Amino acid sequence: MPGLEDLYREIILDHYRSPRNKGELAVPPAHKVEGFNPLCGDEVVLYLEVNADGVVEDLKINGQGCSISQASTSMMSAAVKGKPVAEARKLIRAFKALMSIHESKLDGESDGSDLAADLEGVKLGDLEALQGVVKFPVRIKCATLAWNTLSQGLDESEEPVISA
Amino acid sequence: MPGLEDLYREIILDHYRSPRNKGELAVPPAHKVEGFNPLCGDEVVLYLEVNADGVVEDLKINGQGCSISQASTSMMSAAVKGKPVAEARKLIRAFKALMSIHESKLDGESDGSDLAADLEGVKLGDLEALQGVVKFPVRIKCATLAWNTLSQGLDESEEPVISA
Amino acid sequence: MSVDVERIKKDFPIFEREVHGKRLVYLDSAASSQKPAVVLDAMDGVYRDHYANVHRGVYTIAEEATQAYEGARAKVAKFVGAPSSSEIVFTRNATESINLVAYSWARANLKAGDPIVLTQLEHHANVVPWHILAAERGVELRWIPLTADYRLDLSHLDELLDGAKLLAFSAMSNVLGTITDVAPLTQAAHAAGAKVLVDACQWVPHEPTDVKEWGADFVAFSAHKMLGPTGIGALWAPAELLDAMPPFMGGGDMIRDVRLDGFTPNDLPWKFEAGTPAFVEGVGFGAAVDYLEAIGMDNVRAHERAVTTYALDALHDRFGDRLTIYGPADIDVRGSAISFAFEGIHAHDVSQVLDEDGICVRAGHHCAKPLMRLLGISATSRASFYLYNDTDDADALVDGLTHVEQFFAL
Amino acid sequence: MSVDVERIKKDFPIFEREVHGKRLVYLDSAASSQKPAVVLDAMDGVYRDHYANVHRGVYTIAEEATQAYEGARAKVAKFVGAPSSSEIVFTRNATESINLVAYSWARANLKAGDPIVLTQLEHHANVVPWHILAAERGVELRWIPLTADYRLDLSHLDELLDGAKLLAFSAMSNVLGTITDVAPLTQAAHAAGAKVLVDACQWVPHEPTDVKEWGADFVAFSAHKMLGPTGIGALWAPAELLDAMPPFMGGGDMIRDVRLDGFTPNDLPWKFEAGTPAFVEGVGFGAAVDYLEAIGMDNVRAHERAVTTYALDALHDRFGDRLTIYGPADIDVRGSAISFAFEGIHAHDVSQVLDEDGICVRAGHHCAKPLMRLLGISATSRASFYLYNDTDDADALVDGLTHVEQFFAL
Ligand SMILES: Cc1ncc(COP(=O)(O)O)c(C=O)c1O
Ligand SMILES: Cc1ncc(COP(=O)(O)O)c(C=O)c1O
Repeated sequence: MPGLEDLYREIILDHYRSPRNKGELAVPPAHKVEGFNPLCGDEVVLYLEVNADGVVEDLKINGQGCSISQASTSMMSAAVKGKPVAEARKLIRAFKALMSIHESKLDGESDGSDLAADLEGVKLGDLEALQGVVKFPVRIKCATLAWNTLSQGLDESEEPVISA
Repeated sequence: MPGLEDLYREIILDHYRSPRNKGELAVPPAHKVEGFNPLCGDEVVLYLEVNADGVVEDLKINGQGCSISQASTSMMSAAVKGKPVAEARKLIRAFKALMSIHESKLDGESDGSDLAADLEGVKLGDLEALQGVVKFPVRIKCATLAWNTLSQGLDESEEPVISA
Repeated sequence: MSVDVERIKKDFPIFEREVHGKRLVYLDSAASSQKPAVVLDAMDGVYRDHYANVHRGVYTIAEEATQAYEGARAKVAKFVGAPSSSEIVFTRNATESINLVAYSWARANLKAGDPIVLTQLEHHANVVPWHILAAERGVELRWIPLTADYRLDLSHLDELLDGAKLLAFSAMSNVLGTITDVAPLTQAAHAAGAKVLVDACQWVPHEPTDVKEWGADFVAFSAHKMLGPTGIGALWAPAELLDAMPPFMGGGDMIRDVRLDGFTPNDLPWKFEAGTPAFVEGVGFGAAVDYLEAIGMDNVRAHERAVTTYALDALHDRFGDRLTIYGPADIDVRGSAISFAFEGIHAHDVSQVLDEDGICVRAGHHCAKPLMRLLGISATSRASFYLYNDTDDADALVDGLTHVEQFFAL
Repeated sequence: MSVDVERIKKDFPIFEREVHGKRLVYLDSAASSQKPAVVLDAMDGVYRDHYANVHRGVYTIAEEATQAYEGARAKVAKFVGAPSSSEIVFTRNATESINLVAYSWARANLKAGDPIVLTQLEHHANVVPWHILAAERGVELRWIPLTADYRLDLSHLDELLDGAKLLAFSAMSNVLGTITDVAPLTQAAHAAGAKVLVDACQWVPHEPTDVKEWGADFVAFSAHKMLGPTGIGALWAPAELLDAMPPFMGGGDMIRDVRLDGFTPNDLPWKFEAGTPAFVEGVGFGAAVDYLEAIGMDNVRAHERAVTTYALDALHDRFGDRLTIYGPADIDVRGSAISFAFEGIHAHDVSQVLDEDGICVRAGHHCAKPLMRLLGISATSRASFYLYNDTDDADALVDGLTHVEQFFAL
């Protein structure tokens, strides 16, 4: 029986109370992307600035939601800021692998072996504190929201810009 | 526990095997009307000739269906042919009262006291043999099909004719 | 007679279970209610002893199943004051009831530019079907706003209703608890020439209902919120209106005749029930209505008001302004759903910590995102009380919330 | 392993009951099947121990209910060979599954004059939704005729498919038992540029199913015909197709976001499940699939073929030409539904007299009036066999029919 302390590690509550990189960036040059959790209404807003070298030069976060979704957003921002897009994508895959080993079991679709490969050789650091979320399946979507939104934002940032 | 002999009285089987007034009439002057039981596919076709004096001068029956629906149609035709429309309508009400005391209880809508009034003073004769049907609720619609169709036919016969 | 909660709890098997070693404090009946054993036994009884497809069978068990189903329809009709059971269309849930109106009545009667008036406190069930219609047909959606005390702001009702073809609103908000006064709203809408749809999903389980007294045109509700099973809801509408509407879904049971070149629909209410109906659920719905009637809806209402008043007071006494309550303070205009929020502690986290104490409350937007946006929040916690809840449950909630505050204290 | 009917009957509580003092001989599974206790217990278990509304709750029992429901979806997906459980949309029944395709896919993709190809043996569920669409949109309905031995007459298939947008047909006729060969029909339709909908309502309960092998675009089926509860059915379609379709009904659970000015739909499969789903029924559906898989669908099929062959022979031996059987004689192209008629004794009367012997057979048009008209009859009797029937049941039928003949003899 998992306890609350598995879910609410100290580092998570710290990010929740003092989110890193909170704020906005001018759009453009930054790209703004929003993510919703349809089930609970959690909202993540990301401002992404990817420079010509393909590096996430700046990143600000906003939104509202539970401790898990907001802490995950904050931790994501700290982990991704200043990193090349390719590395950010690796992190996304690794983090989702961490979370989805459980989810995919629920779906009965995979035994998680592909996922293990995604995790290999990626240093998650503080992010591993979110692993306890896996024991609370409903909260997994809280933790992954920021990462799905980031993934969408990176895709959109890389699309050719069509001026209105 | 009602038995089959309650349902299949000899007179019913007789009408089923040798339906009275089977056939067709030329349309016009006759009016043709069809009735369906949506649940089982029973079909009643009536040809009605109501004369200027408001009398059902001629009536032929056709269709296909179970012994109850076909016997009821045959018995109806014998009872109604040659009768004034007003009397036919009284018979319809009386017959439906006989059947629907049970049906309305199912619906929880009436205690059947109005229905008793409809039955009063009307001689059903042979038609009373159909009373056993009431103990087999699914079959009630078989018995009433001919009468509902007659009712519709009389309504339509009395409407002003619009020539095409 | 007052409601004897201790005895009632014994009728509901789920209260024998524990969560995390604690007794179950179920405060989420606004999402879905628990079921008494009589409802489960009624359904089990059909499956074990009288099961066969309905309406089309001549043999004994088919007839038994049909009578059980149609008998249940008559019970539900009586429970809400419908003049005839042919006016009760069984659907999957209140959501389908509303969609039925949108697909059948509205598509046959509304054209581009026709206004539909909704309120800002509607559940998504009474918003999205109209969005879909608006996208398809270009009808115009108008919104009745709210007052500062979480009630409908009717100060511009006449303008909103001007030219409107439909007024659709909830009789009781699942978020705020707000009761909207159906009869006068209905009169105003009718005077303006609009039809009226009442989303009675939160009302019918908790208050005596008389659809004729309301005078509305469509009333939607769900069995699962009123002690009945999942998988069945109802739409009431007067027979003349249902008769004039085209069918919604096509298939078996809703037809009188089918030819290669067309079909003729069946009589009411079957015209709107395509395919094998959820007839075992229908029987459960009937049993739920029997159970509620035995207790008496006046008693249910009185009991809920007492417990809700107690809970509101206890929350205020313990937490004061640290806890915001979203909904009317006046017990006479609210039901038993209490939405609340702590500053700085998200609803999800509140619910998670309460769960450790065996307490079930809902957290989120409660399928009312337009309302949440209006309130400027993304989520609330919601405790909702029903006939099986008592002041002990309210006390447990208040104590649980103290644990929440302690857990998230800096 | 062969099917041990004696043991299986013990799993189904209804076989403990008698009708008119006779053992129950249930031969109406094509209308709806009986339920094993494990299915009833699975549902009862949710209601008694794990009941709360799904998808939106953070607390323990809500999570348990959600996992049970979504776990059941995964089982159903696996049972029919769906690559992902997100491709299984739960509906009320097969009828709603087909209507969903008609309302969502067809209305978004078809225009006046577009041909839809059906067959003359379709159930009303696969006829009336297209009639409704034809009346609304002016699509053209074309009909594949039947051969003298009750099979699809494909001699003009290419012409019929020319320009067609959809081919919709039953994998197994509920009246004739006829099996239609899905994969080649699907290939022909795809080659002509048409999508394919398979009404698999009679197939999935009786034969191993692999939707990918079929290659069809939509597959519809109902739980209640395959040992599951009423109130739930399924639509399978590939994710890309479902993704491209607009939502059908609007409401809670099917949205990602709702604003005053519009909404964004949810992910698959929930995009098509508006409102509180029949999730307890979902769990029952999952348990039914578990039960069937434990026995093995190959075994179910083999058993049914054996019993059906026995019954066909016994009927022929006893009644010869006095009894007309409507359906293929070849056991390899037919399922276990046997439609028959005596000259001069109506199907209703047959069923009524059989009921006295405890024998349940269906009588009527079996929701296939176009087919009945084609056959030139208004009703048949239909005996249908399932895994819990054996040759004793077939013998009982034959003896019962002798009583029928005697009763109506002049
Ligand atoms: C071939 C066929 N299609 C569709 C249906 C409709 O199934 P349901 O009533 O469960 O929607 C049936 C069942 O009667 C059937 O036999
Ligand atoms: C006010 C209101 N309307 C509609 C609904 C939808 O009910 P269902 O999900 O049973 O269709 C609900 C329940 O969540 C509700 O509270």
